[in-house]
Amino acid sequence: MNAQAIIAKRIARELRSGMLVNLGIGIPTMVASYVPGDIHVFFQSENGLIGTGPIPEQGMAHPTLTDAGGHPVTALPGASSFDSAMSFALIRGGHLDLTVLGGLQVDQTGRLANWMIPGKMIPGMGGAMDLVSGAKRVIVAMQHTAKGRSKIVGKCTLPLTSTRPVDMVVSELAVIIFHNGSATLSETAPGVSVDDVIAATQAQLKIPKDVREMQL
Amino acid sequence: MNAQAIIAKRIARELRSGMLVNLGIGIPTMVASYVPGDIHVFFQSENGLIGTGPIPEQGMAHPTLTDAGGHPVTALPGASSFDSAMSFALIRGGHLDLTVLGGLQVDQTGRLANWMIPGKMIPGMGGAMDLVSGAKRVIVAMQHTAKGRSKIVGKCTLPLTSTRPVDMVVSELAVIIFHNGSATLSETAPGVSVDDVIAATQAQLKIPKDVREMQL
Amino acid sequence: MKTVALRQAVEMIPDGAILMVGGFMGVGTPERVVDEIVRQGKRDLTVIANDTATPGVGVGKLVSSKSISKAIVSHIGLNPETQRQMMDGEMAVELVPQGTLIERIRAGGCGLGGVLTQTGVGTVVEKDKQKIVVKGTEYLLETALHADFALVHAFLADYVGNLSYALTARNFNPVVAMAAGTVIANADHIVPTGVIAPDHVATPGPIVDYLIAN
Amino acid sequence: MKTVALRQAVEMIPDGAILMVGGFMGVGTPERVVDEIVRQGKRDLTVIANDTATPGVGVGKLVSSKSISKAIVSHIGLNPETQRQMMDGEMAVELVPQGTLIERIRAGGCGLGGVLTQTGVGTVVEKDKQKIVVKGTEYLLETALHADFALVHAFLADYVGNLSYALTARNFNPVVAMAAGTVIANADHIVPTGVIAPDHVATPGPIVDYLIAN
Repeated sequence: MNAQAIIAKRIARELRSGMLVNLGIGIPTMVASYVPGDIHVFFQSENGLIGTGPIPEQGMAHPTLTDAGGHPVTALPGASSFDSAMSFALIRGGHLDLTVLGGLQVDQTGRLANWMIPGKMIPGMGGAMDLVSGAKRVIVAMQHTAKGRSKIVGKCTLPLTSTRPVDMVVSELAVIIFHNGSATLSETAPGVSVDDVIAATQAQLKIPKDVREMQL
Repeated sequence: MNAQAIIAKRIARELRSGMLVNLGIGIPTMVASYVPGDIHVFFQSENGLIGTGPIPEQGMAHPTLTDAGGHPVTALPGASSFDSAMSFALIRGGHLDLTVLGGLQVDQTGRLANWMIPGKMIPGMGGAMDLVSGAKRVIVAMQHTAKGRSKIVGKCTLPLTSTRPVDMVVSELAVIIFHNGSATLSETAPGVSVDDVIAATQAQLKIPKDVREMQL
Repeated sequence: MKTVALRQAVEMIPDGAILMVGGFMGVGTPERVVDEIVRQGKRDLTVIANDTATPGVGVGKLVSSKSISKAIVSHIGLNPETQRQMMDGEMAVELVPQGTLIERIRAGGCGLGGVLTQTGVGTVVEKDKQKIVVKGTEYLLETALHADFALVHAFLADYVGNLSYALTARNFNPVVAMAAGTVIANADHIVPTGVIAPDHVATPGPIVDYLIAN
Repeated sequence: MKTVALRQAVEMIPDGAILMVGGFMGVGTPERVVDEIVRQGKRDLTVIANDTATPGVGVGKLVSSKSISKAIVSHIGLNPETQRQMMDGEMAVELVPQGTLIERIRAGGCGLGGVLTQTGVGTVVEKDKQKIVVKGTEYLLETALHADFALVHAFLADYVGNLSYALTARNFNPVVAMAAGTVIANADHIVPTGVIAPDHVATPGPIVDYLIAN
């Protein structure tokens, strides 16, 4: 299994029936592919849809049914559509049970930076700041390192997305939980040791006695 | 013609095709009965309807199609319905071309009091404060006096509805226009002299040379 | 979303709860729920709604049964019993301009701390409120309202809790549905999932906690 | 509401105008209107929209034609030409969190001076903004946005200007329609008055100034 699949599969295990969930682009989108068959999750797309389904069959796409990237999707039975004010009312108002986003850096206290690299890449924050500030639970899906450097850092050097700490980071190496300003190693991926994670992580991690192996 | 009919008929002459208009309860509601046949006005009801029509035929009332008092109305072709947030977005946001309200007092500068008499009657302001603050044009429909006392006063003794001055008062005696903090007698009702109006009015009125007779 | 019996739904509401109730002069108020609140003898409720309707209608029933200790409403003029209880000090009434009331509720549901409005500036409504100047214009800061329960009435509900409303019975319903910890919905018709077109859903299913069974 | 030809509608827009444009990554953007703006060679526009789409799509066309001097948007990541013009100082870009952007536009359309949001507190977004504390929580005051023109795209329009939108093509459209001095609407289908049910109208006719004829 590649890194992205490990991350997406592990996050899918956090889903529960009835949850309203927003998935960001990239690895987060892949989470939808691993939803257990026995649960029903509502996926929100911030461009104005709850009940986003898979990519339409050949010839069945419609220009008014799209994901946040503008690409065709389907709507499942029970879907609802709405304007952007309502879409962000759902996000900012705490109605979203879970948001899964990509990350550039997460610091030791759980603060996320994921929307720009000054002087290099300024895509804009889109809905990320509202999602992190408003969702009940925030999970960051990202690879543990970039170009050999830890993305889980003592202090973010990139501009923050929000001062509200995220709840969990899932990487291809580990699950890290943030609580009361500190980071705890909760699980390691199959074949990865606690020492491997510590070595790959710049942030100070609390290591409990019972670090479990990630179930995938 | 009785006092109320004079007031309603005169105000109806202010209507123009395409206007979005909100009518308060009482005399203002009667304005709808005098809309000239050659114009099309959109009446808004603040409980969530544009395109309010007359009272339904016997047996055709529906509990979900009502005016702001909860009484059955009809919806004309081209009607639209919406929630209360949208209804007051239209009102507060300056989208209403005209609102016609009843009044308890209007002062010399055009300030209206129409929502309570301390210690006696406290119905609540309902939508009145938003209507007076937000509509493009505000006309007060009221009898000139109450128990022999002028309702057009030097200074309101009752709690204000808004500090935004109304544009016009139409009574059974006169049309008074408010502009730049002063009140001008614009028209007198048939059979009513300028002196009659001055005698019935506590507020200081500017009297131009060309006070016309109200066309009804 | 869970489907529950009327009695069970109302049993969840404790005395002293803060309720938001949909409806405008009783139109669009979940009468079944109101009746059951009266039957179960709830007390000391704070009710946030557009108005107190008339005696025997909508929120008016809760006034007559003396279930309400505080009402936050825009209009009480058509319910003499509300006026009496207010004058006699039996019930506290906070009168809020209608457009301000709906925005304060909306703000609560949308995660906004409040909104700036000119409505009420220079009137008794500005009492104890922060005034904020933006580009030379003075506004009142009107803060968000939240409730423990929202009681909403819809025209159609489906099996996942999607709600659609009819005409002037929509009014406060979709707005209060966003602003409460627990949302209890009653509908004229419960229809299979998929019957309500996505564009006609005004309250998405995940917002609704309990749908009252027929 | 007046019905006008496309060319005539766009001729009303002067160089230097502030435009709000519906659409989300081009979905729900009135492409005909955008094409005509490019054809007429408008310059120095301020564009308020969710994003600048991609080159050749929606607002992206206005970027490529160098019609825009300032963009107020939440996302430009999928349009390299926007990034280039911004980096080279050819176009000013104000990046606004998406939920804040839509609320600032809504505030403009609803007569609110602004709203309080926690989004952006403690980030670069709070720069030069008033901070307001309500019940111990710190919020940013985000002020209302207004435009000279709103360019909206609907699924259905009727002869009095009522508009209804389809699925994810709704997005910013009904919100920008409320916040501009002049509203120009384009629709996939113009249908006789009465065809759109009152409950399915998202933008009431009196809000629309010009409907572009087929």
